[in-house]
Amino acid sequence: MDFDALINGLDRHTLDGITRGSIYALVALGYTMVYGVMKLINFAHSEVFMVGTWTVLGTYTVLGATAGMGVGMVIAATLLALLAAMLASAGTALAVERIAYRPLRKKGAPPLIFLITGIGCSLVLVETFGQVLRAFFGPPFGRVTVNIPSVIETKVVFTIPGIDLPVTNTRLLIIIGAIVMMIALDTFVNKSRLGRGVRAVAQDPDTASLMGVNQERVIMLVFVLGGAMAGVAALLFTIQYDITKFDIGFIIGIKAFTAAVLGGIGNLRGALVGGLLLGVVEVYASQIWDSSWTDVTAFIVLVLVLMFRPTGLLGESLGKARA
Amino acid sequence: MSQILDSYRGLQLGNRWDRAPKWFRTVALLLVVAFAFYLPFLNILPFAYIRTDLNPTGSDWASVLFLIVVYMIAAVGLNVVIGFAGLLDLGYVGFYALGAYSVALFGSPSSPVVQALQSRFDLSEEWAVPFVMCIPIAIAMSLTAGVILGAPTLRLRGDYLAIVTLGFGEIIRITARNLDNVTGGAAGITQVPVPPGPEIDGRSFFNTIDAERWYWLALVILILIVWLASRLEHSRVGRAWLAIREDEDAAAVMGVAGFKFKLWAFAIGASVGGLAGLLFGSKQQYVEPNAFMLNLSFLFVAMVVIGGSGNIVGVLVGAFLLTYLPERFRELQEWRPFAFGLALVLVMVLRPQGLVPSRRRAAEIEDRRHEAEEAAADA
Amino acid sequence: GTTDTGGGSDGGGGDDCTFKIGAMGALSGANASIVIPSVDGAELALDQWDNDECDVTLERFDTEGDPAKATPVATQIAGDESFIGVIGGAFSGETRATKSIYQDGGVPMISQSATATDLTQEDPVEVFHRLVPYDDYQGAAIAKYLTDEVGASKVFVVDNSEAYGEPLADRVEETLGDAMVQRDKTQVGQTDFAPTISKMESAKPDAIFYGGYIAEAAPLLKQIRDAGIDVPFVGGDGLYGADFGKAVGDAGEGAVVMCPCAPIEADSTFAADFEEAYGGAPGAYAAEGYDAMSVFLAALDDGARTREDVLAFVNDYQGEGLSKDIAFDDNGDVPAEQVSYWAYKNEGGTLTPEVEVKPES
Amino acid sequence: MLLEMKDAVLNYGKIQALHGITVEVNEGEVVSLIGANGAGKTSTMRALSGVRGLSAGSVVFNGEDVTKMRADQRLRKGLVLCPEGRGIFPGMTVTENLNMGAYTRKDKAAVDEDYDRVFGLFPRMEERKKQVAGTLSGGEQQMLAIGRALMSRPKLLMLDEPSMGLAPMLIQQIFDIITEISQQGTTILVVEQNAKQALSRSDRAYVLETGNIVKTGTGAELLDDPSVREAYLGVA
Amino acid sequence: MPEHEIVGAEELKDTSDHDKIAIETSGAVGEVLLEVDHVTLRFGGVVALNDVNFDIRRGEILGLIGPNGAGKTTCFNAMTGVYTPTEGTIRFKDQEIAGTKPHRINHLGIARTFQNIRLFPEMSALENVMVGCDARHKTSVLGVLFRAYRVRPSEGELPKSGIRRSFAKVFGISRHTLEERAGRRRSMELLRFVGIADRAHEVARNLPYGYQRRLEIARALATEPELICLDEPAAGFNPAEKEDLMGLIRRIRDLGHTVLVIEHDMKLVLGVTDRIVVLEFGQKIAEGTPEEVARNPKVIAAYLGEPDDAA
Ligand SMILES: Nc1ncnc2c1ncn2[C@@H]1O[C@H](COP(=O)(O)OP(=O)(O)OP(=O)(O)O)[C@@H](O)[C@H]1O
Ligand SMILES: Nc1ncnc2c1ncn2[C@@H]1O[C@H](COP(=O)(O)OP(=O)(O)OP(=O)(O)O)[C@@H](O)[C@H]1O
Ligand SMILES: [Mg+2]
Ligand SMILES: [Mg+2]
Repeated sequence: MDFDALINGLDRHTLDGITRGSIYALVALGYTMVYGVMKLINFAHSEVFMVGTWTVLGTYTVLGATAGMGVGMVIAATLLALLAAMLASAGTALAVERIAYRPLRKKGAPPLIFLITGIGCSLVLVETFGQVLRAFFGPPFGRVTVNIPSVIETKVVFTIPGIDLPVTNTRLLIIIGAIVMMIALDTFVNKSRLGRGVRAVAQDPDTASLMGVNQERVIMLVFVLGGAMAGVAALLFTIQYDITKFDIGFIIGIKAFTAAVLGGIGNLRGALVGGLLLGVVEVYASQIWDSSWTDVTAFIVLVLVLMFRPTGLLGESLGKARA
Repeated sequence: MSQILDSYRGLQLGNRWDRAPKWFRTVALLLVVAFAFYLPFLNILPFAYIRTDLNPTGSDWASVLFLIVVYMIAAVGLNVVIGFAGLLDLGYVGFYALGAYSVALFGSPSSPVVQALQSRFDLSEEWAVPFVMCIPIAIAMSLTAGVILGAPTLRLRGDYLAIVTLGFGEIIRITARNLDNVTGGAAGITQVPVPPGPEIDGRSFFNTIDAERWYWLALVILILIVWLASRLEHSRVGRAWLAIREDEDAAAVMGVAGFKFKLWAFAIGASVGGLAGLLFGSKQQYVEPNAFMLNLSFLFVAMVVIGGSGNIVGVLVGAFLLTYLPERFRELQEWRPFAFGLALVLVMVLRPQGLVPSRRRAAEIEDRRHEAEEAAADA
Repeated sequence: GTTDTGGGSDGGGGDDCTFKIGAMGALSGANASIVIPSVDGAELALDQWDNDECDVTLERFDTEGDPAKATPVATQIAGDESFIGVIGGAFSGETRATKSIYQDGGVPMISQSATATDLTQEDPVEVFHRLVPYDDYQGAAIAKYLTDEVGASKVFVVDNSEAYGEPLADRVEETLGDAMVQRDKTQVGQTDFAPTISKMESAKPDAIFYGGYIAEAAPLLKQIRDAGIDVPFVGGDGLYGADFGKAVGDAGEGAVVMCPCAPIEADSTFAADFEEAYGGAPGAYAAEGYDAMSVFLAALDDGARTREDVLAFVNDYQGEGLSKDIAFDDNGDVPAEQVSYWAYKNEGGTLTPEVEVKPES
Repeated sequence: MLLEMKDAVLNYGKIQALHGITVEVNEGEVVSLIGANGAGKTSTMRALSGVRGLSAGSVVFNGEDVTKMRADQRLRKGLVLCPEGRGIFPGMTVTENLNMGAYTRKDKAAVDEDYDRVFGLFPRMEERKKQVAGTLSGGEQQMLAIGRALMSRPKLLMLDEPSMGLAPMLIQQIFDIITEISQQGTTILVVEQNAKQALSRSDRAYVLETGNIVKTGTGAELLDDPSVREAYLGVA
Repeated sequence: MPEHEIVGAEELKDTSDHDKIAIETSGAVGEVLLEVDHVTLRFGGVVALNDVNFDIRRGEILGLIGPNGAGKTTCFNAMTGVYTPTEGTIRFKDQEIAGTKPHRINHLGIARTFQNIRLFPEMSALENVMVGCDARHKTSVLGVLFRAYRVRPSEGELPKSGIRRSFAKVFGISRHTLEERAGRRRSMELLRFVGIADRAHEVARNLPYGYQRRLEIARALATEPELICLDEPAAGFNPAEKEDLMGLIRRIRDLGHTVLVIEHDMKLVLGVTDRIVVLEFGQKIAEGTPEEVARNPKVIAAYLGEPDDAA
C-alpha cells in the first residue's frame, strides 16, 4: 500500500479520476434514463457506446482525417464525427428498443425478460463487429484492437497555477464536454414540457397517458437521448484513448452502470456525481495499490455507500409512497 | 396467433400432467430418471443424433452431459434466488467459484493453503484435506459468503442488489487472481482431488477418461437438489418468497419476516452454487480465476429466465439448452456467439414466459398480453 | 469412456494407416487471432506432406481458450483411438486442465504456444511437449535485451495481472534485479492508464517493459507517449502479431516486441505457401504449428502406428524445424540452446527483426 | 351528442367485463353511472378514456370516431378521466402534478388562471404546494387528482368515484364542485357508489350490472325506482 | 405437484362454523389492550400526529375518524411498525412496540388492512390467506427442507390408504405437512367467513374490488390477531354492501378479535362501533360513544358538517 504516492500527487490523480469519470458519467446517463422510465437495466447500452466509437473511426476514414491536420479541419472532422456518433448511437439504441424491448412491452413481460433480451442484443452487436462484419468486409472489423487516428493532438493548454498541474486539451474537452452535456440534459428533463412527460411516464405510465403524454414517444425519446449521450461519450473516449474494439463497451458499460447506481439510478445528476466519484475512487485505488485492485475497491465503496444510502448518493428521483 | 396456441399447449400439458393419476406420474418420472442415467450410452438412431460427438470435432458426450448437469444444479440454485425469492443476483458465479476454490484450496496438495498447513503441522507432502471433508468446507464457505454478502445488501431494492451482487462476483474472481500466495493467483491450482472410489483397471473410479461416472454422480446430486427445492416451492417458505416478491411491505405487516426469508434464499442459492462449483473443480482437477468470469453469471441468469423463471422443470430445460446447443452445433464455429445472442432475443421475444413457464407466470403474462394488445388501440 | 458412434474410422492397430490429429485451442472468441494461424500452419504442413500410405486428417477443436470447454474435447480425443496426437493446447490454462487427460489416454501433445513454466517444470507429464521456451527463459532474455541492448538501468515493469503477463514480468523483474525501478499492474480491458503513467512520471525510467496483450498495450503506449515519456518500450510475445502495429498507430513507432520465434523470411517458401493458402502473412506461431505437425507426420513416416509408437518417436525426435532445431528434453521442453529470441522493432506498422538475443543458461 | 359509446365489449384476459354496452352523454349534462362492485363502471371509464382498448364497439366523441385513438390523443380532444384510485404521480410535488394536468396546453395565461381556480376550490392544495404527492393523505390525493383533471380544461370530465375515501364534509364539497364545474359549462360523467348524491345531482343516469346496462333514466326517476332504492340506496 | 388442489370443495357445502376460526384470547374483555401514549410523529415539517393519547380495550370495536389528512392512517402505520413515532410510546399488552419491525408486531397480535388495497396480486385468494396463516406456523426453512420434525398423528389425520397409513403410524407425520393442511382448512374457512369462498382459487388481481377488500380482511384475520385494524374497509362500497360489512365487523368481534376501524361513512361508524376517537390535524379532539361524538360540536364543525343527510 502506498498512500504517499496518492497524497503527493493528489491534485493530479483527482484530475485523472475526473477525466475517467466524465466518460462513465455520460454513458451512465443512458442507463439512468432508461431505468428511470422503464425500470429496466438496458444491458445493450454498452454496445450503443461501442457503435459510437466505430462510427467515429468510420467518419475519420471517410473524411481521410489524420493526425496533424490544420485547425479548421480538425474542428470540422471532430464535429462531424460527433454528429455521426450521436446519430449512430441513438439509432442503435432505438433499434434495440424496437427489436428487443417493444415487443415485450406489448406483451407485458416481466423485467427479467428484458434483461435477457438486452444481454442477447448486446451479444449480437458485439458479434456484429467481431464476426459478422469481419466475415463480409474483413479488417478493421474483427476481434483485434483498432487504432483511431488522434485527430486532436494532445497538448498541454495551460497549467493550473499554484499546484502546477498541467491540463491537456483532450482532458479539458472531455471534462467540459461531459459537464455541458449533463447540464443540457438535466435542464431539458426538468424544465421542458417533454421532460416533464418523461418524468410522468416514469412514475405512472397509465396516468401519464391520461394527461396527454404519448408513452411510446417518451420511451423513444429516452432511448434516443441516452444513445446520443453514449455517442458523445464515444467521441470523447476515442479522442482520449485512440482505440476501439468489438468488445470495448463491456467494461465501460459495467462501470457506467455502477456509476449510475452509485449516484442513484434514475437520477440524472446522480449519474454525474456517481461517474466522477467512481473515476476518482478508481484512480486513487490504483495509486494506493495497483490497477489490479481498482475494481475490488470500487465495488466495496459502492457497497459502503449503498449501506448508508440505500438508493445511492442522490437517491432516486422518484419518490416512493407507502401504505 | 400461433404463439397463443403454443402457450396454451404448454399450459395444457402441465394441466394434463397434474390430472394424471399418481401412479402414472411416479412411473413416468422413474422412466425419465432411468433414461437420464442411460443417456451417456445412448446409441440408437435416430435418438443418438443428440450426441455431441457425432461431429468429427465434437466433444465427449459424457463430459458434456456432466457439464450440463453441473450447470443445471447451479441454475436450480439460482432459481431459488431469482425465481422463488425474486432477487436479481448477477454475481452467482462468485459462489460457484467459491465452491470450486474451496475444494482446490483445501484438497489439492499443490495449493498454497495446504502447503502452509503441511509445514505448520509437519505433515507429509502428499497430505491434503480429504475430498469428503472438502464438501462441507465448500458448502460452508459459499453459504457464509452468501450470508455475508446478503446481510448488509438484502435491504437494498431490486436493481441495486443486482449491481452489488455483480460486484461480489468480480471481487471473488479478482481476489482469487491477485492473492498469489493463497490461491495460486492467475495460474490457478492443479491436482484438485476427486471423490474416493474403488480402483478399476488401475485407474481411480472418478478419473479423467470415464466421464459418465462423473455425470452419474452429478445427476444424483441434481435429483436430490431438485427434490429439496421443490419441497421449498410448495410450502410456507415458497409462499413467503412469493409474497415478498409481490409486496414486501404488505408481507411484513402480515407477519412475513422479509429479511430472514430473503437471507435464506440467498444462503440456499449460495450453497447450491458452491456445490456445483465443487463438482466442476473436482472433475476438471484444475481451477483458475478466469473460469469464473462475469459472463458465466449472465449465462446462469439466462438459463433460469429462458426456461421459465420460478419453474424448476423450466430451469432445467433452460440450463440444458444453453449448455447443450453450443456444444451440439460446434460446426457453426465462430458464429456461435452471434447465433447464441440472436437466439436469446428471439426466444424471449416470442415466448416471454419462458420455454416451460411456471403456470402462475404464464397466466400472468397471458392476461397482461391480452390487456396490452387491447390497450394498443392503434394497431 | 465413449462409445464410438460417428467416427467412421476403425483406427488403431494393424498396418492400416488412417489417423487423426487434433488441434485444440481458441478458434473462436476474443483470443482466436493468436491461435488460428498456428493451426493453419499445421494444416499447411499436412497438405505438403507426401505419403501415399497414410491418410491423416487434422481436426480443429475449438475450446474458446476456456479450460471448462477444453476438458470434454480432451476426453473425446483421448477416447477416440484414431487420434494419435494433439497439437496444443494453445494456452497454458487449457493445457493445465487437459494434460492429465491426455496422459491417461496416452496421447502425445506438442504445444505450439503454451509457455507457463509449471507445465513442464513443476508437474511434468510424459505426453506433453512444447516448441516454445517457457516463461523463465523468456523473461531472462527480455531482461538481457533491456540491459544489454537498450542499456537501461531503470526499467519500469508493468504486467496485465493475468496468467500470461504476470509470471513473465516476475521473471523479468527477477533477472533485472536492481535495474528495475518500479513495478505496476494493469487489468485486462483497461483503457485508461493514467495511474500507471503518473507512477512512471515520478519513477523516471529509462525503459519500460510491458507483459500483456495488444488490446491494453496500444492505449498504454499511446498514453505514455502523450505524457511525453520517450523511453524505449519493450513487450513480450503477447504483442507479437501483425495487429500490434495497426492497433497502436503512430505512437508505436520504435516499440520493441520480444518473441522466441525466429524471423520468417518474407521470401521463404513457407511464407509464400502460407500466403497462398490462407491469404495473409504467417501470423503468430504459424511456424511452430507447422513444426508440431511435421513431427507427428515424421513419426508416421517412421512407421509408428500407435500412440505409444508416436510418443516414443516424439520423445526421441531430433531434427531441423522451421522455427528452430527440434529435440525435446525429459520434461518435454526444447533445450534452451536451440531456442532463439528475437527483438522485433515496430517500424511503420510492421515488426521487423532487429537483433537476436540469447539468454545465459 | 357529445359522447357516444356503442356496443362496447371489453375483456381482461379471459374475463369479459363489458358485454356490449351503450352510453350517451349530451353537451352540458351531468350523467352518472352507478352499480355494484365489479359491475364494470371503472372498465367503462377506461374504455372511454382510451386506457384500455375495446374488443368490439365504438366510441364517438364530439362527432369524431375515437375508438382507435390512444388515451393521450383523446385527451387532446377534451376527453379527460380522473381515474379511480386517484393515479397521482407520487414522486412529483403537488404543483408538478397540477402542471401535468396542463401538459398539452399552450395558453400560459389561462393556465395560471386555472391554478388559482383549483387552489380556490382546494385551499389545502395551496398549503401543500411543495409536498411530494405520494405522502399526501388519501383525501388530499383525491383533491389533487380532481384539481389536476380540471387543469386540462376538459370538454367532458369523467370522474371515477371522486368521493371515495373522503370525509363527509368533503363529499358534500366535491359534489358542490361538480355542480359548479358543470354550471361553468363542462360536461360531466361521474361514477359513484354514493348513489343518492350522484342521482340527485345528475340529469341522467345509467345503472350497470355485471357488464350490462340494466336501467337508464333521469336522476329523479331512478331515485324513485324501488329496485334501485333497494340495491343502491340501502333503503328497502 | 399440482399448484392448487381443489381443497375444501366439499367443505364448502356445510355452513360456516365459527368455532373453527375463533381465536383464543389471553385476557379479560374490557382490559386495556393497546395504549397510544403521547405519540407525536413528524415528517419533516408536517406534524402528522401531535401528542395523541387513547387506548383500545379488549373486545371492543373502536372507530377512528377525522377529516382527510388528520393522521388516521399514520396512526395505523405507527401501530403496525411501518413508521416509528418521533415521540411517545405505543404499548400492546403492556409491551412497548413503537419501533418494532412490522412482522414482529404481527406476531405479537396486531394485523391490518390497507387503505389502498395491497394484496399479493398474483397469488390466489386462498394463497393470500395462507400467507396470513403461516404467521402462526412454526416450521423453519430447514424444517421444510428436511421435514425431520415428526408428530404422532391423531386418527383423523392419518391417510386412508394402506402403506402410507402404516408409514405415518410408524414415523409420524411431519409438522410441516400438518401445518400446511391446517392452514388450508383455516384459510378456506376464513374465505367463507368473509363471504368470498366461491372465488378462492382465482388470482387476487382479478377479483372485483369488493372481494379484494374482503380478502384483505380474511388475510389479516388469518394471522390470528388480537387486534385487527381496518383502514376504510367500506371505501367504494354502496350502501347495501356497507350494510353487509357492518355485519361482518360485528362477527369479527364475536370471534374474539378486538377491532379498530377507520371509516368516513358515518352510518357505518355510528352503527357498528362501541367507542369513537376523533382526530383533527394530528390531534385528538374528541372521544366517546357514538352518540356523544355525533353530538360533539367540535366534531360537527371539523368533520361532519351540518347534520348528515346522506343515506
Ligand atoms: N385489471 C384487471 N384484470 C382482470 N380483471 C379485471 C381487471 N380490472 C377489473 N377486472 C374485472 O372486471 C370486472 C369489472 O371491474 P370494474 O373495475 O370495471 O368494476 P367497477 O364497477 O368499477 O367496480 P368497483 O365498484 O369495485 O370499482 C370485475 O369482475 C373485475 O374483477
Ligand atoms: N411519509 C410522509 N411524508 C410526509 N407527510 C406525510 C407522510 N405520510 C403522511 N403524511 C402527511 O400526514 C398527514 C396525515 O396523513 P394520513 O395518511 O395519516 O391521513 P388520514 O387521516 O389517513 O387521511 P385520509 O382519511 O384522507 O386517508 C397528511 O397531511 C399527510 O400528507
Ligand atoms: Mg371501479
Ligand atoms: Mg388514510
